[in-house]
Amino acid sequence: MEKRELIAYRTARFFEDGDLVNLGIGMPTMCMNYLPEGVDIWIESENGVIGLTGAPKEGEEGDPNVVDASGGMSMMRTGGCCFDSFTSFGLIRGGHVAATVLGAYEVDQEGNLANWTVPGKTVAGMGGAMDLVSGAKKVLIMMEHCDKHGNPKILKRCTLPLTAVNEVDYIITELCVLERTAEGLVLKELAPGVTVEEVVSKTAADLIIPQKIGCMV
Amino acid sequence: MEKRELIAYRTARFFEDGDLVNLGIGMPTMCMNYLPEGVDIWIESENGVIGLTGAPKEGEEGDPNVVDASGGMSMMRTGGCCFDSFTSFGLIRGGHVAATVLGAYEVDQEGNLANWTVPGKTVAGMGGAMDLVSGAKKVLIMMEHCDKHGNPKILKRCTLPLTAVNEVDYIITELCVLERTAEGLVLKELAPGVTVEEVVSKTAADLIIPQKIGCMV
Amino acid sequence: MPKNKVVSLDEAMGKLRDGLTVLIPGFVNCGVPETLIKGIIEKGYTDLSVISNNTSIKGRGIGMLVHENRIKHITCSHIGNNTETVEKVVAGEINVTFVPQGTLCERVRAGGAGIGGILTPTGLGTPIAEGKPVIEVDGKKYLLEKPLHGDVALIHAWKADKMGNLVYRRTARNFNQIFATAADLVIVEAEQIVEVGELDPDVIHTPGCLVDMIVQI
Amino acid sequence: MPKNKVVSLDEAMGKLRDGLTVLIPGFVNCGVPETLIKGIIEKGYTDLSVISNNTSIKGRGIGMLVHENRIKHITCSHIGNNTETVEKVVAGEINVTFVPQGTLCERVRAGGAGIGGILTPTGLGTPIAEGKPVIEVDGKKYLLEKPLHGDVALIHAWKADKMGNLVYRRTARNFNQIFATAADLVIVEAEQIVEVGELDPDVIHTPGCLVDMIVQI
Repeated sequence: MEKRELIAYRTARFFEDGDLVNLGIGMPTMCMNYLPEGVDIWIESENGVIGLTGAPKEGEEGDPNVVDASGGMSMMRTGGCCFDSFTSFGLIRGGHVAATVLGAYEVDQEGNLANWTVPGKTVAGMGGAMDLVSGAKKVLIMMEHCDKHGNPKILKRCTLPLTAVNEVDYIITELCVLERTAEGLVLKELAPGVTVEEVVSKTAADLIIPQKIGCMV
Repeated sequence: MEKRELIAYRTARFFEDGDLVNLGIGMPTMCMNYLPEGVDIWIESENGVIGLTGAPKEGEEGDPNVVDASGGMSMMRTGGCCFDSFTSFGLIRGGHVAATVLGAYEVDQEGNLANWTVPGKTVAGMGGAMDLVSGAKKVLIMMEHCDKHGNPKILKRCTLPLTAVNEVDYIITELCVLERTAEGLVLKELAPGVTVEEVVSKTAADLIIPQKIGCMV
Repeated sequence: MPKNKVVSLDEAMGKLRDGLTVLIPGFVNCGVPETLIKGIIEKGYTDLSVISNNTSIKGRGIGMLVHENRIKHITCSHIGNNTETVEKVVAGEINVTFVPQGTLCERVRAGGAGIGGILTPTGLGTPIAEGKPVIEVDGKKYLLEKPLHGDVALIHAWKADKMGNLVYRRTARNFNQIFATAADLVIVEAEQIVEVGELDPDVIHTPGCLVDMIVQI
Repeated sequence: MPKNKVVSLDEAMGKLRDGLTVLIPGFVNCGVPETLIKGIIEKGYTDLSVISNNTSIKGRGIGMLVHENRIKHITCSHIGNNTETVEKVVAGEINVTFVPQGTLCERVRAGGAGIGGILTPTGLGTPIAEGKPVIEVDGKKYLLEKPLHGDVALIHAWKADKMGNLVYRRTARNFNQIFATAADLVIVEAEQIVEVGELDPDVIHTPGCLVDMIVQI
């Protein structure tokens, strides 16, 4: 599997049948292609809808009033429903969303996340990210292990402005799965062919290495 | 006119055409019978509906799902709508209700109101009264000037537990109309045949007596 | 979210136990989940803490729990419609905490939406304010009111699809919509159960993701 | 509430002026009141303070106000979908205050519902927390976020009856429902205007009492 495919494949295995899940824009939406047999999840989109299924396919007629969290037209499945943004964030903040899946610029060993701004470079704004990360029951970060220059993104302490404090539960990369516990980041699983040494060398955070480490696939 | 009719007649003249008004249980609902020509008001009922018109008349079929603030079946007029209690009190507290009309055990010259409990005697609870009085744009108190023993109900300072502080705008009784201003209670109007002296003698609050006093009818 | 949440009354009631905090909607006796309440009585559960707006009327709805002495404590805005509740409160058989009706809505909604508290003008300067922090924002004073949350919410819906998407009817909506957001277990009684897809996504008042079980009335 | 609130675009826009605080709903470019925005541009109003979730996309919706330099300050959660907004913010031509999307909903709702502030976990420990009181409730920390209110709200509805009862369509509802509660003047553009009575009382998302004027798109 290609890097991003592996990450999506593994992340999709965090979901249970019937879960209500918010998937961030970009790589997180790829999870839908890798759901295990028998696992049917419902997508909560923060703009006020449950049950989005993706852009209209050829031959399907979209409704410009049905858009996803990036503003693109999407189809809705039977059984979905719509509500206003206030209600939507009530669901999110109230812990009614089983998992939120997002990318990150940086994550640290205390479960802090930075994914909304790089001072002097981006001024997009945080959108719903801060609410999603503070509110969802489980926060899953899916990202490439290092940045495009090969520098670690998993740090002892985030250097960028934070999105939320102590909220990250799992980090899924092309190298490994890390769980954030009260004791620190635990190396739970490795990708096929990846060694503990490789993960440690590409991670700037302290890692807890248990005796038994699982495999991502 | 009988006492209560006079009070309802005068209170109904505080409404403007199109006003959204919450009428308390009992005497306040009598206002509907005395609306001036050309004044059509809409009733907001705190249980989540705009447009109640009163109990089904003979030959009308009621819906047990449409009840008024006392729990009794009511009809709804065309153009009304329903919403949940949270939204209802958002409308009330947010100042979207032009006037709330309630009775009182006591009112005082600072605009304080006591109308929900008499310690040792009643344990009904405040229901929506505290929210209505704090939230509505105009608070109209309609009541008989004295209690059934002839004791003043309009006081220097309420003795009973309060419903709200400094919120009363007008007091309408069978004797007079009082306006609560920053300076105190002003005697605005007298009922036909009632003298300033009579009002003063039956009122325990300080009253501001202007040179010109209007007539209630 | 399993596809079909419809269960028997007996199965639903099997999830409860003595001593739970139960959210029970309804305004006087409109929109009260009376079938589920009968289920509680049949199972013999007692020592319940009830959060509701009121206690219906004598012998009906929540009044059945009152009559059968199943309630240890009640948090509500009003008990005046039920003489039996008043008697038992006066006799010290039921503890009552009065909460203004709008504040009750806000507190339960906060509990369901991950809000840590809200600032309201309602109740300032009244007995309701005792022991509560007063917080000043931009020169205006407010009471800090804390969230309420239940172990179970019992909900009365007009229509439910098998996934739990709900539609309420007229003023029977009242507290149902908010109470369905603020409990660990949400059990619905529905007048009509329809197939998934029969309810328009824009008219659904409560998303199915909030509902655990549905019982046909 | 006059029976017919339908006016021309010109008449509605005549109520605005330079420098107002304008609530404009919409998610990316879905549910944005584009006809009313064009009306603002034609009338030449400028120096506006806009409260919105984002600024649509370049050249569309709120992006038209950006392009025409009518916005002095914007309070929003995200501008990343509109490159022109980003450029003008970087160049210092528009001041921006970022608010997390869920917090934006809460603040505007508080403004419309008479709530003095809300406590949210969102943004704790992030740059958003700077200068805001942190309040502890039952051992958990929250940010105190204050209400937002506008001079005008511009609303996009799917259906409006002539009294202003509104129904939104799918995800075009987003911020419209809450924004319609929190401004002194509420102007609606509607795709369809229907007679009073054509909308079922239970499917109305915004009660007509909140609406001042309706413009046919």
